[in-house]
Amino acid sequence: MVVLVIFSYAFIIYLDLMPLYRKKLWRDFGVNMALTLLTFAIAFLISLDVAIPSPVNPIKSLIISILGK
Amino acid sequence: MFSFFRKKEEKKAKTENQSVLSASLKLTNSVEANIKLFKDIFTNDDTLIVRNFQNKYLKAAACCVIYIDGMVNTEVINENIIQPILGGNLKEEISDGNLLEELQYKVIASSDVKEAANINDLVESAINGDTVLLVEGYKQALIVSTKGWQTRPIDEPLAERVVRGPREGFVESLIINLSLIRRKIKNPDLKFQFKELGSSTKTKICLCYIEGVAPEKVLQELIHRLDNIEIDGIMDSGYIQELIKDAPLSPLETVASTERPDNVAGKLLEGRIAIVVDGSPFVLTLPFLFVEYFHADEDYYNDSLFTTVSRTLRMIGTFAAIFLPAIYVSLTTFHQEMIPTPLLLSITAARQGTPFPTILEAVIMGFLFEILRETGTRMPAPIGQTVVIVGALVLGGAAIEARFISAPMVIVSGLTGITALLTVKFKSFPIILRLLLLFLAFLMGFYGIIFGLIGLVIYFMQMRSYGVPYLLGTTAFDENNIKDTVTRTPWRQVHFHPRLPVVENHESDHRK
Amino acid sequence: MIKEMITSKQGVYLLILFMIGSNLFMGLAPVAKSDAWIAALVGMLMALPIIFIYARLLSLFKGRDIFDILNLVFGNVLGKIVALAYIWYPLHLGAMVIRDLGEFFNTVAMPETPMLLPMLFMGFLSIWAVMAGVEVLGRCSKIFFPIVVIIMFVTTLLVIPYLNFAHLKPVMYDGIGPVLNSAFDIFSFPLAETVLFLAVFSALKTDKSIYRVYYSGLFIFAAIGVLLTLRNILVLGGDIVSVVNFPLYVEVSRINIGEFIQRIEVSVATTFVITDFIKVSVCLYVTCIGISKLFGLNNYRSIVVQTGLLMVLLAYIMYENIMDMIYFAFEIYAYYALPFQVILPVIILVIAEIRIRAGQLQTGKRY
Amino acid sequence: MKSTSKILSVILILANTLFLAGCWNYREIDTLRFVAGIAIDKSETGDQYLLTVETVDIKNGGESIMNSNTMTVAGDTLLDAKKNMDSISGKKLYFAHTRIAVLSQDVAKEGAVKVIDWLARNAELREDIEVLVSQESTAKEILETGSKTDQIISFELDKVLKNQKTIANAPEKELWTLINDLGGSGISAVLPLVSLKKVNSRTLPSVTGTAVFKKDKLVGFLNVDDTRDLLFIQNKVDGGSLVQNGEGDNAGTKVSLKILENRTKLKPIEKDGNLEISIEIKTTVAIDEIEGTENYIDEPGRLRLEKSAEESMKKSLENVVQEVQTKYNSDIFGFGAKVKADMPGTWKEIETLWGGKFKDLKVSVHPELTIKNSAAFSQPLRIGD
Repeated sequence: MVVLVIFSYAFIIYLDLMPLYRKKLWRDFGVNMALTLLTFAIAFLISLDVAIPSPVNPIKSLIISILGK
Repeated sequence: MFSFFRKKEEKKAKTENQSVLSASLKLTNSVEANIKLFKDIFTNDDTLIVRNFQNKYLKAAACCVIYIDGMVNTEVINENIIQPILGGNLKEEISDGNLLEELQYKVIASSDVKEAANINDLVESAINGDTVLLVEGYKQALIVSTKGWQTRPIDEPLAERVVRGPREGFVESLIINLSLIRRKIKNPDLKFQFKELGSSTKTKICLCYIEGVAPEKVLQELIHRLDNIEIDGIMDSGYIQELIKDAPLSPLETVASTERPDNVAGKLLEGRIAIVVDGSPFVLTLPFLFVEYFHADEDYYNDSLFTTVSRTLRMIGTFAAIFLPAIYVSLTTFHQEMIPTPLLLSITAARQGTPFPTILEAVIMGFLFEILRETGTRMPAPIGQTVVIVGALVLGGAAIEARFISAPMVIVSGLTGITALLTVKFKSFPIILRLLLLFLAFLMGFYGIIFGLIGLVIYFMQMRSYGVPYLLGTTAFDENNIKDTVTRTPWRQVHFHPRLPVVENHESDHRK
Repeated sequence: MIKEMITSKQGVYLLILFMIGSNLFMGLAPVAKSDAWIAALVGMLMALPIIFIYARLLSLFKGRDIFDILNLVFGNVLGKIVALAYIWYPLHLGAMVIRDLGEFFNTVAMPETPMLLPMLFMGFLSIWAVMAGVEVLGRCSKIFFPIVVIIMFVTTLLVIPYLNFAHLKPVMYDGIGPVLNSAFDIFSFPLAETVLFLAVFSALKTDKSIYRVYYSGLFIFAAIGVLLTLRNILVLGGDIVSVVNFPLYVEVSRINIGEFIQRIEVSVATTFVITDFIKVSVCLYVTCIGISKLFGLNNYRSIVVQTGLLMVLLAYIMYENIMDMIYFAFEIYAYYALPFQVILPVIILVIAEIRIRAGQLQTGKRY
Repeated sequence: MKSTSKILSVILILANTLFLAGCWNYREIDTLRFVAGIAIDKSETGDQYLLTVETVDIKNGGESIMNSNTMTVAGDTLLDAKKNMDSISGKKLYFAHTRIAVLSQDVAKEGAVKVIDWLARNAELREDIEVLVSQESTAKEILETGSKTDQIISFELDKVLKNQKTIANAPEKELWTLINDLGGSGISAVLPLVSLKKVNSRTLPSVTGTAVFKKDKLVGFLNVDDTRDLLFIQNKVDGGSLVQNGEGDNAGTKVSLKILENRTKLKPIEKDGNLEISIEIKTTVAIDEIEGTENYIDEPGRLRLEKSAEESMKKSLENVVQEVQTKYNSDIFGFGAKVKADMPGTWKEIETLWGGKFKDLKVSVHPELTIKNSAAFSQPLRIGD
């Protein structure tokens, strides 16, 4: 799985990021790079079976505390 | 990427080379020298015929015709060029003046005579089957149109036979083809624009369109694409068809081809543009929309109800040809609960003891059918039939008997193959799509097929044929009310041929 | 580059398919049991004013999307901060919708297939569609809408023998409380989610008023929604509707006409996948537009792939299980979405109106 | 161009994933063993379930031959039993085409919910399977008759049950209506009974009678005639026949009336603070058989016949209601549900007391019989001298 994720990301980066780099769209490249790193981190952790805390949980507890349920 | 650059450079070098050649060579006053010039250009070409002759009365009129054997009508050369110059009393007829001009105006009996001095032009017209007439003492030469070669008689096209409708088909000659079109549409707005393609073959092509009906944007786009073609030779309109396609890798066409003049004329009236290519009996028309795959020429000559029925059948057939194997596979390997119990039991019974998984069976059978089809097409007709019969009956029967392939699979693939032949205009599209859907069905059953279907819709929706949405007319609730799609509106309700629905041009009707 | 355009008809279809999304399949207002259809009607009524606000915003700033509007109304800095909300919300919403699909596959359709697979497929299709642009999306909806309507219509015809009008009675047995509660759910689950179209309808090519597009979408959806909810109740009864996870699917699985037309629940699953796809695509589109406007990117297309992947992965890690999902969807979501759906739009509109009156604001022109 | 290559790449990635991971739900049709029916018993010790399945075995050959086969395995829970069975059976058991589920009396007495829950929650089992209660001592012997009769007995039973609307011998209950009944307030469930009968030296299962439940526990049975009356009250009769004894001089002659159409309406009425149920029955019948020469076909005879039939119907129906009220005290007719639907206010007050109220509920029956035709003959047969 891990190998697969890395392989896929290499592929995605080659096809998705490289054109931006070549076209010298630095802003696009930067934002895309950041997003890629983010998703790669998540995908990598998932493939390692690491439990990632859900971003929904804080929302849930916040709303419960507001509503006072 | 790199190969693209290389090609461009190559081409540049070639054109430069040619221009150098033409600059250094010029006609002189002497016929002898000029003949030598031609012979130099056509070294090792024994089809070049040079014939010197002189007028009986006027010695100054020493001429020479140069032409290429086989490309010309020798009768025309004999009777209309050589005879008058040889035998006529030129001394009386020609008061002194420009001999060349006098010959052109008074002697040569041909409809098309031009004066030219450029060696390139001369060589080109000789290649095209014209005759070059050199006259002693002149730096110019005359080009007399003497084109004439054997052509096939106008025949009924084999691939597009109709029961009802005109039986003439295009031939390999550009001019004859144009005449076939012109005979159908006697409208001065019908325009013919010539172009030349192919750096070696110099193939003549002709764009036909009705001015004011054909959308300007499409025409410009077409000319733009034609101008961008870089190729050394065009053997058939198929080359151009592929070169000016919208999506080069797509299995779907955006340019149609036909052998029938009535078809082309109809499309011209609808506002499409036709491309006639010299040497090819297949004329291209564009833009080409998806619905046209399901149209046949006869549809326009039979009554509209029947047309609607048969078009619907073709659509269902195509749908079956694409989806049947995938549906069968997903039913029998994922959604067994969806099969009615008795059917399920009989399929199970038929599958007992067969060695291959269903998905593999489907692929194998699809492959086998394509092989049979290909053999059947390539073989001469009588052998082809035998091949198909042996293949289908003997192989199929034996495979079931030997429990090699399950019987339902044979039924499904047979049905698939036959329905695929309902619309022969499709080439690779059903085969590719069928495999893709089989794969998706293999992954996720029906849901895979649904995903595939959504993907297909996206693909179709982003596709355009020369700016016209590809699925135009097939979607329900369409903004443009088009009268010739799945259904065909009866002729009495349409006074014009249904126009190509390019929205920008829809209003401008030149006949108003 | 030519500005992409969608026609008003396409806009309406898009709106309807978006609202059908996953929620019709999961059942509207299960809490209200046999009164769910009343709740649906009440929800529609509740949505009328808020939809007016959205349409008003769009017609004030023609041809501008929500992110432009935020910039204009709040200024550059504050506008970008608020814009973050409208980047997160569609991202989260899209992830929720993808997750719905995943759960459906995991529990009903293909229990042994890992959930990530259909989710990835859905993400991939949406990425493709968004890449192709909103125009393609609009034209896709034009072909999907009749498919969905036909399937709904045919299945409705087929369940006629199973209708039991006794299931409707008694009306409002548990009082008005649950009805209002579920009406609020319906308001926030599909209806007010159309706030996202503030970013889509900037591409609307229409001389007709934006109100008309919004309201015809709402009313057609209301008709479909109420009809299907009624159908669910009439066939299954309110009690069952409130306990099964995918009532529409269960309902259609009851169909058995002459032992031949039976087990056709795949047909409704088709509509589920299709409408889910439209909803995810719209969410993805809005997110991408938002991010690209936030950072001033050249083209939103350069980040579609990664945003789509992020959405899928977010969907994957969002909940532990389907119970979690149902809890969030029916207990938390309505309150969570309130700021995005109601509070912020109202604030934006009020400030915009004030500033326009004061002449401080140049409203956009159609281009 | 750019986007195409991107799309291609994603496809490649997806394809890779799949090939590496394999496919999950893919199963070949011939690796499945189709379960036609299931029977659930309690083991003799009482702490385990005995799950019996009737499977369809398909032999390959020139024409397909189907054989019925049964298999019984014990397990702590039903899923446990199924799992144990999978480990014995070479092929995977496949439940989506299961048609019937037979419960033994023991199981039904202990509480049907325990087993129904598994049946309903199982994604593979369809919710339109027919549920029956076996009148024999075990449920499995019903299914085991299949191997002796060369029939897939579950499919046969399913067909019989699907015809019940026109026979009116037993109530037909598909799983999902059963769940509705068990869950709904103001109605108790009934299930069809299946028993073994000797026909021409062969033992065949026959579906007759009703198993009466209270909450989810079996409390008793109704015989065939009572079942028909029950179905009348529940408005589930669409055929079948009424047999009317002649009266007076013609006491010996019987008249068979074929039911063409029937419509029953339950009406809860509040009278002096007391709840009453009025049952209005409108039946259209045809004279199908007259044993004797008595003229029931001209108007006075017809009226007389109608009236006497109405009366005996009223009597029989009221008897059944009373019997159920006193003997089982289980609201199988759905009176409570009707009250809930029509008078939600009243129901709210009495809901918790319904168990006691039902026992003393006053029920009146108002049948209305119409004779529509006399089949192929317009007169009774004449016996000449």
